Amino acid sequence: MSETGKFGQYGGQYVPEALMPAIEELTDAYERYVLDNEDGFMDEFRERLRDFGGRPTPLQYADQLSERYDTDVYLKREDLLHGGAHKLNNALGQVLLAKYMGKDRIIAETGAGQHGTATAMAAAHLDMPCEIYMGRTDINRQRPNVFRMRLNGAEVNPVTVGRGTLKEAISETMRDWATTVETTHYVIGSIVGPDPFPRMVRDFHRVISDEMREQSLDRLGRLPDSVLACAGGGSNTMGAFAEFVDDDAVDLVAVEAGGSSLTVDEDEGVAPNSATLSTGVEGVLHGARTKLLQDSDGQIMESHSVSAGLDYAGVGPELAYLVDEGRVTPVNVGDDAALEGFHRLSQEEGIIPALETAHAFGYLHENPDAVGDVTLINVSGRGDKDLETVIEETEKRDLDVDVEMSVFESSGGAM
Amino acid sequence: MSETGKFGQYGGQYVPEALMPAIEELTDAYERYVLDNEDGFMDEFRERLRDFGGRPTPLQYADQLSERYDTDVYLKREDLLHGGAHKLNNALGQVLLAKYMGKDRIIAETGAGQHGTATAMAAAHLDMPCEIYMGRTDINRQRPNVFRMRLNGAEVNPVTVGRGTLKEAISETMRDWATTVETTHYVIGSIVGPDPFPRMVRDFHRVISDEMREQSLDRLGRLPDSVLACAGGGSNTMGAFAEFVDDDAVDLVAVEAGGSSLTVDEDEGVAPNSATLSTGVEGVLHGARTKLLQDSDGQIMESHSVSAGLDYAGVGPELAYLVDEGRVTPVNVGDDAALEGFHRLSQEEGIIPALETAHAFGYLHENPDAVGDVTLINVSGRGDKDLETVIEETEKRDLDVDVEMSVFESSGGAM
Amino acid sequence: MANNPALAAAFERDEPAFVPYLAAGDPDYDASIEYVEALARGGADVIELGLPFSEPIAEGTTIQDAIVRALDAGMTPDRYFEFVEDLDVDVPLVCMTYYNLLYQYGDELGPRPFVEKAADVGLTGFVVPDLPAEEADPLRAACDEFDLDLVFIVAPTTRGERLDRMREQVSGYVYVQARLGTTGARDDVSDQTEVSLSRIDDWDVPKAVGFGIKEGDHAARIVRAGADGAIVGSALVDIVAAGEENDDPVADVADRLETKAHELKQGALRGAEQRAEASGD
Amino acid sequence: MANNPALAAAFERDEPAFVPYLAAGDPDYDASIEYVEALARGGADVIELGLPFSEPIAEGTTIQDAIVRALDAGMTPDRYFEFVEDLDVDVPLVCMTYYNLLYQYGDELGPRPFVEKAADVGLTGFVVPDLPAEEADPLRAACDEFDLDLVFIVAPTTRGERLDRMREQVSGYVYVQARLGTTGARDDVSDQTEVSLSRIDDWDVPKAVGFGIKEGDHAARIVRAGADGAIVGSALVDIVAAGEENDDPVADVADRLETKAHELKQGALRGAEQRAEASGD
Ligand SMILES: Cc1ncc(COP(=O)(O)O)c(C=O)c1O
Ligand SMILES: Cc1ncc(COP(=O)(O)O)c(C=O)c1O
Repeated sequence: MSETGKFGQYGGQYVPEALMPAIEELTDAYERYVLDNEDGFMDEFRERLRDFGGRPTPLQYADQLSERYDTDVYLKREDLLHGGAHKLNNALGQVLLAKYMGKDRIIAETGAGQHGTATAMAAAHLDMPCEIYMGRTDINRQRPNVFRMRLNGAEVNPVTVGRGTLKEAISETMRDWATTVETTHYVIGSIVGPDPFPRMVRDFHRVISDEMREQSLDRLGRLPDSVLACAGGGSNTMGAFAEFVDDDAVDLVAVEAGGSSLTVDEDEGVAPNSATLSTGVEGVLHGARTKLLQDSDGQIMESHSVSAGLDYAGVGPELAYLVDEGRVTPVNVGDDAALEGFHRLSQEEGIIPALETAHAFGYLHENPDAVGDVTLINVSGRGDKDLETVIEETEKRDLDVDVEMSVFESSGGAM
Repeated sequence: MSETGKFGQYGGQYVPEALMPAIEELTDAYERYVLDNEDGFMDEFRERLRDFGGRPTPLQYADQLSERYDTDVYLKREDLLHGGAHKLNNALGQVLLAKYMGKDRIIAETGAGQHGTATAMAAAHLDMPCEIYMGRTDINRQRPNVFRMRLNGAEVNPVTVGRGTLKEAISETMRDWATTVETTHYVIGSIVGPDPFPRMVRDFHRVISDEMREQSLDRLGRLPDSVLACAGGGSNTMGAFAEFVDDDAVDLVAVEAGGSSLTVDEDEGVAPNSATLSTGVEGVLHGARTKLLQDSDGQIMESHSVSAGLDYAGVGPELAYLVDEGRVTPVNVGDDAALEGFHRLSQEEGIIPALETAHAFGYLHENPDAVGDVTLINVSGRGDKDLETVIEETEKRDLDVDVEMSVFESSGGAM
Repeated sequence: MANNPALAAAFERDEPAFVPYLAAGDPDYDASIEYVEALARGGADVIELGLPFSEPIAEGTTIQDAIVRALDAGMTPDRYFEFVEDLDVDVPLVCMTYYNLLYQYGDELGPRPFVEKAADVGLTGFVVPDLPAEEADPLRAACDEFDLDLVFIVAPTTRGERLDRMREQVSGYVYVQARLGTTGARDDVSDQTEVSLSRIDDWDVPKAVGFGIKEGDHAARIVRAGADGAIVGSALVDIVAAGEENDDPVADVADRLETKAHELKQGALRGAEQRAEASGD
Repeated sequence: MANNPALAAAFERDEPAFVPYLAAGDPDYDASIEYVEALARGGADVIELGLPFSEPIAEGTTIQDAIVRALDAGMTPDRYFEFVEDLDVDVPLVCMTYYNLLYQYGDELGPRPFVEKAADVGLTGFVVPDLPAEEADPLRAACDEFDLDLVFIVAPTTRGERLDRMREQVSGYVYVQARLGTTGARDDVSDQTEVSLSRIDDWDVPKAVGFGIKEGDHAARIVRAGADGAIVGSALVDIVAAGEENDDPVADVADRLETKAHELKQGALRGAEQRAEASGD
């Protein structure tokens, strides 16, 4: 494996031998098509991102938040990308790459269904058969996304093992890949997994910070003091950070899900958060060495977050490395503050963000003085998928933001 | 009233006297701010459309459809606009105008909830209190949109009169306006209503054809042979047509909802379609003279379409005029063909369109030879709002497109 | 200015006119006949008789509901004309409706066939709340042809040029809207009435004030403020609605309407006396 | 090449080795002890004893389910070592698990503490399906230090340089994967076996073939094709799972496992005879 597949001690390729040839083939394709633009791959990718995906996405000045926090807050509007989240950058890149590689079948895992829908859209767009593995539990709680995948012509394969959520779906997709590796490409959904995935997924998302940096220089004549992005696996995060990594004066803040608590229940094997960068321990999962939420034996713990897309026990190895290097600051925000961030952005800016994204606004609210004079926040996705969850979770809580919930409860009646 | 408020015999200002001063004030504001860019209104509007709305939207080549129909099909991606439909162009324009006029309250009607959500978003973005009138029936069948409006901080006022749908909501909003006209602006949702609304709403949506025309010239070095857009009230339609009206060689095709049948049930006062341009008779409704679905007495009929956003008994007076002039060709497509169009675009292009939009693809499918060598289709919105309806309506039918519905039915079980 | 002599006569008497409104056919044809006749017995000088339209954008909830009831019971323009013929009342009737019904009637588009028929059955004029003076030429012409009047509504917000245009077009009487908003009975009558009346002081048509008049005292007040007549709708429709809701005998409801009409007419008369006294000082 | 004499001895006998797999602690600690011992009685030459990891990405459904059962019943690395000590068997045990468990064990990160402990309790080597040769240096070093072996899996897709790297690292035996895909009993054994074996013909470690061996005849076939041993997992786990599902007495399930082991061992022996005959031609 080429040394570029490691980020310090993180990364690598911890996969079954049967997959190694596919990984090597992919590495080769990545280097040729993505890094060297062979056959004009990157040109076609950029063109399709523009025409099909809707790039560039705007960098918007947030009037209300800027006033509230007395700092210039700019929003990178990845929520406007086709499908409603940054996810398409990666899904489109990988499905197109699979096509260049001569593969004729796409598989992917999905948790909340965001990566699955993005992959299904990209596969339909590029006329590739597509199967999505999704935990049975997730299927039941994310029906609209299941519908969207099916409408785009993708098969949705339920995974019933274990708790039936994201990590089981990843394992299951790897199993499918191990069997079908000659004809099939596995479109992984974040900057995780064995090399070259973390590098490659980052490079497909790099366009986010590419645009942000240019928009910032064009519009403000300067770079921001900080860039904020939520972090689950970390793909929107590295997408938003990549081009700023060498700009030492720009603070890069990865906002993880603090969930309901940072305290772990070892007996139950449950971490009631997904704050992998802040609290995780180095280990090996899903093909890479990285920080993990695990018990002292090394068994992976159930993570938790009110936002399904952050609910993962691992994190991209590159982020783990950048955190250790001190280049990226990991912070975390609990469920309550994320919900408040969700309502605040909805009410004050007219943008209903994904619950994942909302964590970044929770952080801004709690630390308005920490972000400098100009901060760019990556709005990684829109919240249409989260309406039911938000209503349910808001009802349970006494939030520090004015939301009149009664109207929802009774909307069949006296609203 | 200035003569520009009429389109031939159509248009005008048929409103209660109490509203006339507001209409005159609005006409004045429209002429100064929109037509003459006073105080840089249009500059600010365009900037906000870009940064908040996500303009320009792409013009995308549709690989699969082009091949299938052996003609170059390009998609104008208004579905990528913030909120998921063209509606924001108008909502943002009017709320901003209200602000320039010194109004401090926004009201609007909504049917399917698309205009309501766009208005709520624009009002939140511009920090204006906002109330949306929505029929009780529509509230119950469009819950996600009700949630979105509420999350954006808008009040949603149920209208219980009559059938509790769009036309009752329009009447009710006019009533509110008649009482509050001095402080309140009524953001009407299509190119309907008394002058200056039809002109003004068209001008806010004109950016669609502005971009289409430029993109077409830039990319293809020529104008298209035809432009297709669905037509309910007709705002996305005139938005997509406006800049092409003087290009005589470009066919402009307005695709209406043929519903389940073009035959009217006079006794029940029901037209099982919304094909106003094709079958309507001149009359006066909601402030304007235009074509209407009405019985021989002049009572307005209940219209019908599988897509809530086309389900309206009137149509913009300008479209009525352009149809009479022979400049716009009215066609219609039934519920079944629209559903098939929906599935086809979802499966083949990876774009789940609004059911309204799907009518244009239904027409393309039925008349691939009528659109010339290059056709531009306005994808007026995305279909996330329509998932439940589509699943329900598809199940009832034996469609001419391969949709495996069983997986939806049993998704809680053996899927 | 007036075309129709009967309508003119109603305002030429030396007392303020009481002008009640009901929707024809609410809650059904037969009962509605009784109710309108009861208003006449109670002292109506002119009756505004609503022809229900499916989209009554200028009405409040009370009258909207009345319109729905009447439509559900089968009211149509043709039935409306029969209704007018069947009525046994001795006061001029003014047709209150929306423009689309006038526009669609008969074999050709435009208001003329409707106006011709209206004249035929003995109606004396029109109030069309969604027809501003700017759009009224064809209806004005037809009214002139058949000697009917065309009443316009002056709103509190009507000023300047708009007033002039209306003044040119109006005939029969002018309907002065006492406050902003749609029809609906309120508890007080706005002070705007006096201001509004002063703006049209020199028009040579009778001025009837409506919107929110509910009791005799309200009527008295607006007449004292200078009105030539008091228009009352929702307060009467409320009685019909309550009767319908409680399944009361038609005769009882008719009695209540007559009593209410009497109260309102007496109020108007009281107002006139007070005004005379005041100007006598 | 081998570090561990016991493991080496198991392949040095003049007959093909039968190498069964079970997950330690499936369905519970005590039953699992009985089952592993039954395999030994049935003729196992080496036993691959699974240490359950929460994310077994290389396993098929059958073994995944076994792992879930074992974890639910409380299996942990420390319990696993006790388990090995409690076992009364006379065949070398190879630990099959995922790298993270090796990596986390003990006070420092890295595989050394685990390997030390494994040597201590008498394990003879490791199969780590998610640890390719490229990442194996630390584990290789620890194995060398404690005289344990490190088995690698050669897949049908493994070629060229990858083979060379593995050849350098492997010891004890090489696990030849009979087909693509994850573990799981199939009805036939792929022809790929012969091709795969020919690629590593000249390696000086025993070649054991696994993936999809279910019956004595399968074992015979792969031994005939040149294998030095037959690895069988899912077919045995299936017996455990069925016993668990039907609530069968542990002794009955153990008998069935012993019988099955016997069948498989006999199959392997039969294959060896057939091969000898064939080469004798
Ligand atoms: C909108 C959105 N943001 C963020 C995430 C988290 O993923 P990542 O950390 O890879 O960006 C998700 C995952 O589903 C998402 O949907
Ligand atoms: C996506 C979409 N397209 C079209 C329409 C129809 O409106 P119009 O004809 O004014 O464009 C609607 C109305 O809700 C809509 O939501």
